[in-house]
Amino acid sequence: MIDSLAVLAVFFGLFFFLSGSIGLLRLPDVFSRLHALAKADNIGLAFVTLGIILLEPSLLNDIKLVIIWLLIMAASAVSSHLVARRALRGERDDD
Amino acid sequence: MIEILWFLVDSMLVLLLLALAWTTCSSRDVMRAVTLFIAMGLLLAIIWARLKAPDLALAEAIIGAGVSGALLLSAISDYPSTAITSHRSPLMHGIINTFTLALTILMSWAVWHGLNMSDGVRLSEQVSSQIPVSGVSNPVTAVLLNFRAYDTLLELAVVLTAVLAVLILNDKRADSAASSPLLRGMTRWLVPLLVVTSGYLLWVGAHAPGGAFQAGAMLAAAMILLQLAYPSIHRGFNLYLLRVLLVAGIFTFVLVGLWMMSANDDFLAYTPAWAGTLILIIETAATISIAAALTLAYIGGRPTGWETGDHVITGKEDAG
Amino acid sequence: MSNAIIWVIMVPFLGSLVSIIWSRYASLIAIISNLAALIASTVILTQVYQSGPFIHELGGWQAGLGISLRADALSSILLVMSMTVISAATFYASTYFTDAAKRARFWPLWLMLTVALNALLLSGDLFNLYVTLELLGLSAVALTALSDNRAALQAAIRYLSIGLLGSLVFLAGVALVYAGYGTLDLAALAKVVQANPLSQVAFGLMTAGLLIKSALFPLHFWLPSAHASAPAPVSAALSALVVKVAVYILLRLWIDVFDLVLTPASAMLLGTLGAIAVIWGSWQALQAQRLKLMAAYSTVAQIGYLFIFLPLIVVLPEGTLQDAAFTALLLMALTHGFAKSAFFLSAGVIQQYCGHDRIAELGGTARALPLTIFVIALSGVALIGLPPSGSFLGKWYLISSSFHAGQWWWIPVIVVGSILATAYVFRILGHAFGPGESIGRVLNWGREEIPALMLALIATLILGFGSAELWDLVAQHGDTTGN
Amino acid sequence: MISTQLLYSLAGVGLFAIGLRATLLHHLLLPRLLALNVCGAGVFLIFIAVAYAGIEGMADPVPHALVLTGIVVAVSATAMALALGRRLESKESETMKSEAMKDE
Repeated sequence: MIDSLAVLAVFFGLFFFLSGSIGLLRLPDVFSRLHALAKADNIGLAFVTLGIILLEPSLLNDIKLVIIWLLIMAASAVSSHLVARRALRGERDDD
Repeated sequence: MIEILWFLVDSMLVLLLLALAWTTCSSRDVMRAVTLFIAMGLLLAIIWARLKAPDLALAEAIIGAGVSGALLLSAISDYPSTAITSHRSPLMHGIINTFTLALTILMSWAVWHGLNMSDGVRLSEQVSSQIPVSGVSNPVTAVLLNFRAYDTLLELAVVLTAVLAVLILNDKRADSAASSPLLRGMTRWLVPLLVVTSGYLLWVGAHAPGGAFQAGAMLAAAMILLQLAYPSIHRGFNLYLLRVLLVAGIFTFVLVGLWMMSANDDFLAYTPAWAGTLILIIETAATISIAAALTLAYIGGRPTGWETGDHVITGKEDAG
Repeated sequence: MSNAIIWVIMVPFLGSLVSIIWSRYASLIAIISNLAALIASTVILTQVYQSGPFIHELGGWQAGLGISLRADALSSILLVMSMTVISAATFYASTYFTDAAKRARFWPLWLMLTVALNALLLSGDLFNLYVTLELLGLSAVALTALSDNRAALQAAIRYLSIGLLGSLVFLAGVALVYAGYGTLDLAALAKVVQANPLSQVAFGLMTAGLLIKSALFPLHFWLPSAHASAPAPVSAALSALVVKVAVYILLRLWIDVFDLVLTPASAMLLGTLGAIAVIWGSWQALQAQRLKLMAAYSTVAQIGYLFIFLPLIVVLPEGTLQDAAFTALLLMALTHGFAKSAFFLSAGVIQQYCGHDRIAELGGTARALPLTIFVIALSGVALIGLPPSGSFLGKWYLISSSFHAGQWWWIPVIVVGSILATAYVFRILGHAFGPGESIGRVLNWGREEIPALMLALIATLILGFGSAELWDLVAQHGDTTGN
Repeated sequence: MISTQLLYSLAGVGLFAIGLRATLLHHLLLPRLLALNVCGAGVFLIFIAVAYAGIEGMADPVPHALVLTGIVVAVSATAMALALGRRLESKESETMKSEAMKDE
């Protein structure tokens, strides 16, 4: 039961990654691409992490997984911000 | 069934890797090529993990993709043009293509032959039989800092030489504009975390994946992050200390080697009872040197006052 | 006693580290550590001469698991040559760089180059060879870039990327060897290697990588610009030593390790390329407008001679005849090493005295710098191969080996090469003895001219008259296979 | 197991060839440097593929150590090449400026 839940969660997460990647390739400008990617990073990774936590019995490893997820969230937030800022300034420069 | 699944995963990784390598090498824009190269580094890290080389996966993620990515990205701004064109004539193009294709076939044939003729054991049994007396239980660390420590010593010399060249050639890059407050905010709590992680990697290298190179590169990553968030932070560095730290790792290594030669006849022949401690001492010193070296390499040249650092006193004497 | 093998590497190493910290005393540190290393290298040579080859197992681990350093006749002779040339160039360099900051930049890298040369000559492990090759390449490039002008930087970048490519191709060969044979130790490999596709491809890759580094025609294109634009003491080391140690590893691999894989046909191909290099390099040297560029092209030619020996050594029966060819090869390499470094140091003296090194404008230098022009003439004698220089004997045995091996076609190449060499040497001397002004600064002749003179005298007199000892050494301990 | 080794080492050969081809084709510093790094990654992959000993087995640690050394050497060489390129670039812009001055 728990196994199948875990597999389901991982697949759900992968679905977000897939749509995020499609968004990255298909969307027209930097900002909407960033939006798509951030969704994939945050929610997709959350579900994948959840799935692995369900499979992994050791509490220590569970904590590590959550920390990894939190770190990636923080990094992706900051880097999205930097990319967006750069893109915004770049557009201004072109004007 | 499980074999087929693995084979599918492996083929996907391999195809993705080759595709990334190809696009990196045939991209027409430098920025794009560098980005793809960094992505290739991350993919390689995954492949190292898949091939049961976790030490390498760590090193590749931090050094291969991280530090060299940072070096390359900051170098792009040094060049006026970012377009990539090949100046080779179509005939030369054809010759190069034929040559590399022929070489690929020859090498593939040799690899196939080699894997079939080998016993598959190679040096792994010799290593595992000597692990108990090497002073550490992580076999990669045992090879790096005990069995083949001399290679590692010369490798540190290579790093030092490269950094000396960087310091000789250029002044450091002009400070960039003030950074985003969000970045500064994150840096403030990420840098201590990175420093702690680096210490952990150094310590854990004795019995699990990790070691001096990963730890040193992680420390350097922390410094690079600081530099990005606070562009003028290097002004606070004590340059003389930095110079000493740069050399300290290798110096310790050589001295330990010579000391052990006086005790046990052979250079770097550790007394087994002390081996663990000696390795940890060498690794700690090496971590600091590598961090100093990679940070200086990232800065891209000598900080103001680097060469006059120890002449400052002389200058004052002259003036007085 | 076998600790000398460690000291010869670690003394310059420590010197380099210390000279980074105490850059004010760097010249002194460099001179002391190079002299100490020179003494250590002669200790090694004496030991090999008295009791034969020996090894030092680093870390006390048996070769295979660990890395071993090996000293035998070939490596210890080259080691002494390398340390002699380095020491002479060190004395010269201590006055060459007038700017204190530049001197402080020079010494750590120079000592690193010494470390790399010595480590490479003594290494007995394939991967360790790769690391030392990289150390050698990076320190050589950094030293070339010290000239800090556009031409030197362009040459340095080319030198670096070619060098990196060469070592990667070499490393690819090492990877294949490890895949097939599971060992990196040269002696262990020599015992198990067989003639099969893997060995051939791996051997081919390693050879190709090293040929790039040893600048065999047509892979020589990077050499002239790099050697001509580097500072004079650096050029001396690059031309006399750095190129030569790549040839040394090639010989080691060909003769000691992969002798079963090396076919007469491939040896013949390399010999032919060597012959082309002799003619082409000498011809370019004759055309060169600048003294250092001429010397660099002459290096391309002289490296060519070394490769002509290869098809002869492969064909000749083991014993006296093969030993003779081998000794002659060594003699040529040594003579060229000493003569070319003497030449580059003298070129440096002339360049600093006249402010340029254009051959056509050298008039009057013979009156102003008689000793330096004498040194150039002496090293010219060695480059041409006139008696009593070492290369006279070398070429003599090259010709007689060609007869014994039934490969007479090398003889015209040697004759034409020698004639061209005569032409380019006399072209310089002709201009130097011509009329012209002789105004310039006063020389510190003790430190500027004497080192070159010593090197030139070794090339012309000591190697010529002392070749009998060399002969004994190679005959006794030359067969290094499996030691 | 041998098929995994073979797959990855052939990929290593492929990577080496891609890098080699691009090294020979390009003459600009940065692309050439990237190509050399790709080339090196190919050699490293051959080493590590050879060391692999199946999901259960312990991989041969020697190539792991060698490749770790190789990665560090590669990044040092990259840093040095970039510094050389930067110096040359600044020299060239200097000469361009001084030539422009002369023209005026």
